[in-house]
Amino acid sequence: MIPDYLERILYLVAAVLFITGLRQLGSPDTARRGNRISALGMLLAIVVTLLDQAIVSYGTIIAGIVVGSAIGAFMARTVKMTSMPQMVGLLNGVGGGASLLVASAEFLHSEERGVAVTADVAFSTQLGVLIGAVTLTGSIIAFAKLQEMITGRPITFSGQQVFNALLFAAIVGLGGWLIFDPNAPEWVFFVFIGLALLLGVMLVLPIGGADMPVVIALLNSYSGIAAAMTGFVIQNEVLIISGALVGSSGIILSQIMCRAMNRSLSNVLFGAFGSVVQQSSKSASGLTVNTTSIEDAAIQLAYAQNVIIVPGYGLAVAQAQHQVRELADLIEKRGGTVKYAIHPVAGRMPGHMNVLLAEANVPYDKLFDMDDINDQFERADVALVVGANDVVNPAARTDPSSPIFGMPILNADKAQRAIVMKRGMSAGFAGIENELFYDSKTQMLFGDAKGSLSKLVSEIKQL
Amino acid sequence: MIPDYLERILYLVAAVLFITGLRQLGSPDTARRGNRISALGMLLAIVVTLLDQAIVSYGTIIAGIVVGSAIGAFMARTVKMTSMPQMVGLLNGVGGGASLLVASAEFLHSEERGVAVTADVAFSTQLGVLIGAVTLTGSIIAFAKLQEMITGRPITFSGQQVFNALLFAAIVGLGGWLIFDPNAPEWVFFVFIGLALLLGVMLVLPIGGADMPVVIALLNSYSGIAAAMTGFVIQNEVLIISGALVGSSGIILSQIMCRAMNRSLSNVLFGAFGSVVQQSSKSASGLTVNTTSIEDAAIQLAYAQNVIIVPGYGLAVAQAQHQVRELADLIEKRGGTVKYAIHPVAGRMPGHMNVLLAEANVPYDKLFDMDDINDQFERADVALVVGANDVVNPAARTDPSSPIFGMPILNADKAQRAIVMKRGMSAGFAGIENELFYDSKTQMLFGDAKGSLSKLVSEIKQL
Amino acid sequence: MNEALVGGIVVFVLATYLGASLIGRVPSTLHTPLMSGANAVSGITIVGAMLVAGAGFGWLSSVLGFVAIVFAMMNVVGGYLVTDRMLEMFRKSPRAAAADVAKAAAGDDK
Amino acid sequence: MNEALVGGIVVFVLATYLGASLIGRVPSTLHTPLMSGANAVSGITIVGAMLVAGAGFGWLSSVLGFVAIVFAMMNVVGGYLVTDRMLEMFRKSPRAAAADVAKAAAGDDK
Ligand SMILES: NC(=O)c1ccc[n+]([C@@H]2O[C@H](COP(=O)([O-])OP(=O)(O)OC[C@H]3O[C@@H](n4cnc5c(N)ncnc54)[C@H](OP(=O)(O)O)[C@@H]3O)[C@@H](O)[C@H]2O)c1
Ligand SMILES: NC(=O)c1ccc[n+]([C@@H]2O[C@H](COP(=O)([O-])OP(=O)(O)OC[C@H]3O[C@@H](n4cnc5c(N)ncnc54)[C@H](OP(=O)(O)O)[C@@H]3O)[C@@H](O)[C@H]2O)c1
Repeated sequence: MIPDYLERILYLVAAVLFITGLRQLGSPDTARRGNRISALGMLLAIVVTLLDQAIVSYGTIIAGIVVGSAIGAFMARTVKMTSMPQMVGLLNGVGGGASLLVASAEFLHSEERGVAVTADVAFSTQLGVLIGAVTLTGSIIAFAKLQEMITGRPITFSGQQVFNALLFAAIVGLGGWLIFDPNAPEWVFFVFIGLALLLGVMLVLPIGGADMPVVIALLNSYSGIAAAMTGFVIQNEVLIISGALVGSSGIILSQIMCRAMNRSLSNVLFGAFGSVVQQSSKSASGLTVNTTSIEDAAIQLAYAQNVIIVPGYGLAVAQAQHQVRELADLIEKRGGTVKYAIHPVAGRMPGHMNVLLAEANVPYDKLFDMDDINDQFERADVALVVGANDVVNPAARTDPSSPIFGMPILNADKAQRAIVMKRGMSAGFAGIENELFYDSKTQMLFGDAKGSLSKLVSEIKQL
Repeated sequence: MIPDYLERILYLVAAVLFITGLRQLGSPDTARRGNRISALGMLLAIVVTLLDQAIVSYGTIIAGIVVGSAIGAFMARTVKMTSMPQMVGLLNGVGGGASLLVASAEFLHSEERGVAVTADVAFSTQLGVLIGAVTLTGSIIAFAKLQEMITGRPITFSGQQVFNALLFAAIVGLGGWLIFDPNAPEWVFFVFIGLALLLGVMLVLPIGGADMPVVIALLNSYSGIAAAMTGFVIQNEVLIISGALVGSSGIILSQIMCRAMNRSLSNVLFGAFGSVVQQSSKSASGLTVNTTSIEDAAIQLAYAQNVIIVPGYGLAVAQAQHQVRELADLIEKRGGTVKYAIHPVAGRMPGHMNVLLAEANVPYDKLFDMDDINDQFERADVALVVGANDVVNPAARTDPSSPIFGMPILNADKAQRAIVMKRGMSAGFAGIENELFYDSKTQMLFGDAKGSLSKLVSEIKQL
Repeated sequence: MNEALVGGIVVFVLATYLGASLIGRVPSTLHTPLMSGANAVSGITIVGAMLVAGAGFGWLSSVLGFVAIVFAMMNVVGGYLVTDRMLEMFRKSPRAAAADVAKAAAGDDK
Repeated sequence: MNEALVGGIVVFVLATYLGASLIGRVPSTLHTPLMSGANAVSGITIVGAMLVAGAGFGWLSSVLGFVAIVFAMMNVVGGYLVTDRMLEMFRKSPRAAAADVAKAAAGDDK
């Protein structure tokens, strides 16, 4: 109902809104506005499509939009902040699923009519199907791992690599058949889809749960490429542009995320294969730790002038964000100052600590980025390490053989004294020993972080 | 002779080479490689065009390429490093001229054949002609100003703004006529070109010579847009893409250049109009300067441990780069250390001081960027200011009413002692007083920089 | 290769480079919202889903199209809302904003 | 509006955004070479000049085309050579290069 050229121009406007939105999403001041600009672009694209001349029946469309929006809105409203990564993974998966369905529908429709498609359309179709399917099942596995519905550990079995290679070969073979033989029997297509879905599962299974944020960013990039391929199939520019945008920005983002953890993308994806289980180069034999009691720690904190709290993954596990805030308030009421030192990869997703502490209404201006606070540790009376481990491991600075060597860390070891709260002597995500715990200035306060913090609070109140 | 689709793909490859090249040009490590990658893209584009089916006669083309390349290569090889900006301006001008000619030829050719062009082609044609013409004459004026063939001062006359407005209105009117009336008489077109050429002159005349680098960056952006418009006329994608790339990156670059001088683009372009001549807020009345003699300065420099040399525009005027190096060598031979502090906008073009000192073979690792050296002035025995003025003016830090307030400056005033070499008490580019000269720690050494430096050298040699 | 395909490739390549250059130095706090915001954009496949579902291609296409619309719409609506919720948590404090201004004034041209 | 024009506009808009995002934080020493390198790219109008000069449109087009080729070729060859000469002067010293490496190692992810 609108002329073709106008439709293309309006789609271009939508694409420009996506571009502007994504750019603004990258900087803190404009991020929220950027997201809204991008949403506006999507709204425009949907409205323009509704006016497309090819659309003859609106019933299905409206119904689908209403149902999908309702489910999406419900999920977004009810999800817990700390479950964001799996939520994004799930949404990404259904997005890939949509591309899979669109490409399949196009394929089946042209089969039905018996028209022979050209090789390039067939190629885009099969690529769209393949990538869409991998995104769908891969994201579902990522979701399940993060939600702890299946184990977070890498799942490997002997012969896995051979199996994957065969699987991949079969997919390439069937895909080629479908592309070059327009008369290929229909079962080939369905087997192709089935194998593609299986591939998605196989690719994500051997990756550890903690790496899932990176995997999701990568799958996000895939779902963009799938959308772009669908765009080639139905010859729609806005799909191609937006899909390509997401495809490349997603890859860059997953690389940035890897770099923040001081790892490479291929190490994340394939690290589980053939990894000689890294022997931590420093072993703890012969060293002893100093432990402390609630009473003792309470006194130190109560009379400290400068306290820096270093939260880590353990804080999230213990869900002790409210207790930590209570303790900080108490110290401040007694005249001390409390700051939070946020490491970029503390926790299991970027921004994990920010989200967690924001949930407990910790004022945003008490949270300090690593670079802003690292110089201040020397002047801190106490560094209170709550469930953090790798992000305060001095081996990153000193031991070139350590797997985390080179990762910038928080200088908790430079503080006058460090109190470390954890349950036992288990290692953190990187699976290595931490010298900080054996340092003479360090005192270990063993126990679940939530429990210890509550006890500290009541102890200090009695002082 | 190559199929259409292959031509477009190869053009796309050329465009990708431009993109990669421009990106790499922005960072010091890869800049040179980037330039070569970009040149490779251009070569590819030219070769592909030679293979275009529309081309039937090669004689003119080969002749043109040979002549143009020879002139270009000769100019590039012989130009003096310090004349780079005007050289770039001139090259940019002829590029705009080429776009003007191509668009004109297309227009005249379709006139000749009597075919009616559609409004959009006519629009692109006239826009290409207009922007190409403005680029051509604007760049020539910029060249003349930098080469000091005409005065570097803003040239204004009363009624100039009215004249420009009328000129612009006439151009819009004639352009509209040409676009909407395919039977417009031919003289309209030629008058249109003439007025466009005049507009280029009028736009650049009122801009001061020192702002020419920014103007050239902006005209460079224009010539990109002109090329893109030509691309719309002859329906050639590589012209559109590359033109648009240059068009937008040029504007961004000129904004960055303005920001480094703490000014706005519109202030550069239109600042000469209606500017109440800025009264420097601090006047020098009642203050006196300390002067020093060659002998005295020589002794101070000879026995200094840490000397920081601050070169400025006066060094370029005096062409004293070799003398400055000789002096530095001498001080180093006597056991002192010498560093050069390079302000980003010292001189009259970005990188002016680097080019100048490189010409005298000053080792690159003695040149320090502002941020790297500013902390070291406090420890310097002598800051030797050679023909610099605005870039060491403390008013930028302290006096909010100063036109350069907010511009980061070199902390020459923090050194133990400052020796300032200039010819008299005239102001620098910004036209304002400089408190540094009246500072009790500052000693003025009046005279042409080249002369003073030579005398210092021979004096020190005798010590 | 036909016209439209080549045109599509040109656009695809340009958009790919553009996407890559959009993501520069992103503070790590924004990684998750950025990921989720980009994810919402990939829901653009809704356009394809609508065209398949509404074109009157028969019941099979309608069914597949309907499911595709539901999926894509979940992705779009859920994605944008989740991103917005996250960003709400990352409001800038006045302190940080002031620091940024100071940095910018100190000359951000290197 | 015809197909080709719309296609051209799409490509123009994408390339414009791409160009703007290519130029990020450029050290001021590189402003002049970057300007001059971009200037050389704008010599792409050589393609148009060749098409006009070589298409056998008659003497007027040939003459205009010839001059346009000369101009554009000056821009191209001169532009790239001048840029290269400038950059040759800005060779990185080992010291500066080392400093960069150190900076990168210290975590360039902010
Ligand atoms: N942020 C991201 O995006 C991201 C993504 C993937 C991977 N990573 C990786 O994750 C790691 C994050 O470092 P981190 O220092 O935050 O965490 P970490 O190194 O994984 O250590 C967490 C520590 O918390 C302790 N803990 C667990 N549950 C606890 C509880 N209920 N109460 C008290 N303590 C508890 C554990 O010791 P006990 O069992 O002895 O108590 C463990 O040592 C880095 O290696 C990073 O590379 C981060
Ligand atoms: N770099 C760029 O890209 C660029 C572009 C446009 C504008 N600008 C502006 O240019 C200015 C550059 O600052 P600057 O400190 O380098 O220079 P400046 O402020 O322009 O001062 C140059 C000084 O050199 C002295 N001088 C001139 N000839 C001399 C000679 N032969 N021997 C000794 N001294 C001589 C002059 O004083 P006497 O006459 O008393 O000797 C003058 O005060 C800034 O305001 C900047 O914004 C820079």
